[in-house]
Amino acid sequence: MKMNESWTDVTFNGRDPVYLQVVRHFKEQLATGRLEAGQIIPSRRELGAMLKINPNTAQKAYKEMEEQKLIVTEGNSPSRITLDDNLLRSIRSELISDAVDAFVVSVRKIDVPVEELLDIVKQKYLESNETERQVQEGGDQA
Amino acid sequence: MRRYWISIVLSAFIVVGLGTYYVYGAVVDFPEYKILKVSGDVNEGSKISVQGNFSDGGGNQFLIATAEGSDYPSRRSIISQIFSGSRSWMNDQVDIRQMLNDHRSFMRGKGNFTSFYKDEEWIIYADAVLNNSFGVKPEIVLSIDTLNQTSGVVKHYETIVEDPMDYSQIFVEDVQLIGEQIHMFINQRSKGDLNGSAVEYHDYVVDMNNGTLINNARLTFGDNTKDNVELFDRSIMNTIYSASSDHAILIVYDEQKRVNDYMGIIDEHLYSYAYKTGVLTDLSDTMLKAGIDDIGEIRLDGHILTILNYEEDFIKLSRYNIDTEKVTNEDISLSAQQLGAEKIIMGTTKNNKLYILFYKNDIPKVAVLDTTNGAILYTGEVVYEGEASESKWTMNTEGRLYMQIAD
Amino acid sequence: MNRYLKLVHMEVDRFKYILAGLMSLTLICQFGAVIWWTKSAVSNRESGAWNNGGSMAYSLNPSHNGNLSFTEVISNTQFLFMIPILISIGVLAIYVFLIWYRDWFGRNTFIYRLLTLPIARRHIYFAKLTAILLFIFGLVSFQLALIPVEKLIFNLIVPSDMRDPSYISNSIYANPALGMLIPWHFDSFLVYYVIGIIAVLVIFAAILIERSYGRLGILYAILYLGISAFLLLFPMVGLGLDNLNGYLYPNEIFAIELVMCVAVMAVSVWLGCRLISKKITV
Amino acid sequence: MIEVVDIHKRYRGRSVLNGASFTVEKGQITCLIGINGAGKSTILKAIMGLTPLKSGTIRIDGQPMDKNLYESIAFIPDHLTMPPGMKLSEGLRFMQDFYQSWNANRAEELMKFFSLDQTERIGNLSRGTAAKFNLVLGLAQDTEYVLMDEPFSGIDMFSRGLIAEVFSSHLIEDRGVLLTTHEIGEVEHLIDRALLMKDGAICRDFQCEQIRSEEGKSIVDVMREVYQA
Repeated sequence: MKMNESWTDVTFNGRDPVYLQVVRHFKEQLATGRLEAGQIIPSRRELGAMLKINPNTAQKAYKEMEEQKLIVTEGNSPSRITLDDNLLRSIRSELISDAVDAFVVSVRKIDVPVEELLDIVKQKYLESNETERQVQEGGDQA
Repeated sequence: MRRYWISIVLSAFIVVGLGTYYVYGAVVDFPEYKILKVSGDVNEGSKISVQGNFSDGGGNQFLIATAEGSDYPSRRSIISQIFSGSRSWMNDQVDIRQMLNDHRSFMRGKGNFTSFYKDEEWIIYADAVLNNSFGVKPEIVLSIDTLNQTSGVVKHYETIVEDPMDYSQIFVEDVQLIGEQIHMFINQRSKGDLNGSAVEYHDYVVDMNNGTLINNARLTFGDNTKDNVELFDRSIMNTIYSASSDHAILIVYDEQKRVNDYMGIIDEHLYSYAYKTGVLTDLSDTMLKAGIDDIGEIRLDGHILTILNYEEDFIKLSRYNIDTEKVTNEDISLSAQQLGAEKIIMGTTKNNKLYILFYKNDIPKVAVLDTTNGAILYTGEVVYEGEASESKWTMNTEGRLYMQIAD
Repeated sequence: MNRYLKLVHMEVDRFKYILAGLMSLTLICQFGAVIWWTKSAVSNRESGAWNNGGSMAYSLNPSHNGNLSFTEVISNTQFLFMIPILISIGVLAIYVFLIWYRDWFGRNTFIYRLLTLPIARRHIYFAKLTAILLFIFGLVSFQLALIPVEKLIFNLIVPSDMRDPSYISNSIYANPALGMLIPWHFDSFLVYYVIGIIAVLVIFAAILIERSYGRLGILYAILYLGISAFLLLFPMVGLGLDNLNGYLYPNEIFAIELVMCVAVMAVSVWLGCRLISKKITV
Repeated sequence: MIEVVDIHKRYRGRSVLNGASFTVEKGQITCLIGINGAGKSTILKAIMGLTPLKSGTIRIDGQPMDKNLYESIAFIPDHLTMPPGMKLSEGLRFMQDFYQSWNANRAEELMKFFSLDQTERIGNLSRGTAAKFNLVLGLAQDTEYVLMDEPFSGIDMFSRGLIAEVFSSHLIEDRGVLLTTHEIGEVEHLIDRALLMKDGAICRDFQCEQIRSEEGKSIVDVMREVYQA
């Protein structure tokens, strides 16, 4: 499965429940398009093995995602990502807003004029994209 | 299964190995010697057992040959060696064996077979114990048990006799019952080595009804006055210790004082002690008159003294009546040639029979004679029974040969 | 195949090299002794050295006609014969302890596995016991089997005209050690080896006591050994077996001794099984 | 379910277990956490009937320990328990001989997974390899429960990875697993339930996800509370 490499190097923190961290990881994958709508996702056993978590936790994570309609399972056929675009889109915006909220909270402490702030953000963001691309090309050549 | 071969092989090996050895090997594989009749009545030979050695290069094996076959004591079961082996001297006495069977509880803890007396009515066990425990004035304890065979009543008495000369050893030689008086013929030795140690023979007379000491007679014999002469004594009691007998026999040697070793006998005396009268008579002269010049092997049956002398080339038997002070019948005297023997090994008498063990061309032979008339009742020889290939074996005649007569 | 037998096999398998070693040691020593002594004896005779009083070994035997018998070989090579026997006895005696302790000590403690096998634990006890007996009797019957072979070797070396026939069982008795090992009388055989087995059982019980009660266990174990030894020896020495005025008759003493043996045996087995299934600790 | 009820044990005069009580559910990985010498291993031994208790009861699916239960509960101590003389193949053979619950195919599978050499002698195994073979012996039995004593102690990190993988595989699934550790590290995200031992008793007993979501604490946080208090 092509997705593996992006999965095996997940690191969890000890404080948040592991299954929630798994769900979050899924959402990130979706938002960044590494997972597409309708794509078949690994069985919970495979997932457990890939993430080095025990099957019960994987099970819990899948249950959570099913409740959030993030994944669907018809009968015995393997679970797949939902085809519901609105939901997928909402995930993306949810992730973004979460991140921005956190950012805003921290930056508020030093009140910077919005324009200045936006410039800095824009600049930094582009730089980080640039470095990421180079890293990937380097990886491809190797 | 093949994985387990090693264990299977090992077990099979054990079963086969030990099995064959103990089922066949050990049982059959031994030389069998037998006493075979040559002439006369077979039954006469049935009591004889010849003891000798069997050797096939390794150390000698002690073996006993009888008319039935041969027995190797060293090969007896360890159990019988340890348990029936111990105190066997008791069972060797036919009279004691009988008492052990009949009166198990009375015989318990009574092991000194010279202390027994038995007649139709009474069994008496009279033992003497020296009590010289520290601090106590030394004393002799005469402990007497009586069993009335008809009533089954058992009585026990203890009588204390003070011990003037501090005896180191005390030994009951014989016990007799005369009327209602128990005679204990006791040998007492004072401390000190053989020569230089004082010896006394006592006849303690005890009332069998209350255990009181009636009389303590010390026997006096020989004379110690002669210097550079020492007295050595030995006592002869009735062949069957528990049987009643009127006499006890004492033999006393006047021996030249030992400087560092045996210097030779100067004179020897034979006394008979009569329990009834308490008289000690010196028989030496009368016996000489009767033609008995040498007291070799001597035994007492009632009032008959049997004197047996033998060398490699002759054997001579005399019977002397203490009461009449005469020999009862003609001496029996045989030479090796008359026996057809290369060498006479030993002779012994039992119930009026004279048994002789001798050998000719390396084959042990035995003969049985009637002591009353000297008639030869039986002759036999010890032969090897086995495969002819190994028939070269005889009982090893270099080793000591010995003969025992069962009762 | 029954699991108890599998355990027995496993124990045998773990000892096989030592067993083989002991057997080959015995074989080498004894064959060597027989060949060496016989050859030298034969050459002695051929050179005629012996009848002018050469080697003293023969002059010991009074009735010697110059011929050789196998029994004579055995009685003149006692030391070399005894060495392997004594070594074997020593090794087995040590292994009576090791067969248990080797499972506790060392990097891999096999006892964990043994005790968690889905079988009654007494099987472990009896398997080890059976193994020890197999080793003992294996060595004994090996020794037994060697003797005829040694006699054969003797016959091959000595020309028949210089040979005296001899009895295997008498040859065995020419060496006290062999006589003890393979007594001529089956009763004696039973007595010797039953005593041996009782000793093994008592030691097993002592070991399991020590294994069950930690440091205090050592004390208990020694105590148990002492008591057992006393019970077994007392009737023989304490009841005046050969004291002529002894109160008990020999056959009564024998009965008591028998009872003692049975009692000690039974208690040891019972204790061993109970400890290993209830009290043992790893 | 394994029930441990108020067990006490004294060893060399000091009390190792002092009224410990807990249960191990099927289908869960329960971790017994405690500093060295807290009596973790003793509890496992006690459950396996390898050491007698002063008092207290242990029941497996409602019944006391007995020989047949060894078919349904596997023990993986912190060291190998096979004679050094044996080859690995002989070791497997031995298990096959004595356990009906032995699953030869799975054993094969595991041997491959850990890439172990059948012909090797047990005595010559390196520590890590030994630990792997130890896991094979324990996990190749079709048992309801598995007890593991310090499965990660003294194992090189690569082996650790493999072993951790085993925990998140079907080999563990649906079984009741009880493992002990003194360093929570590797297992933090593997275990469902944690039992914290102190003074020979269980002082905390919690579901890990629960404590995370409800109190936002990691297992390590709880350990700090317990052991540094």
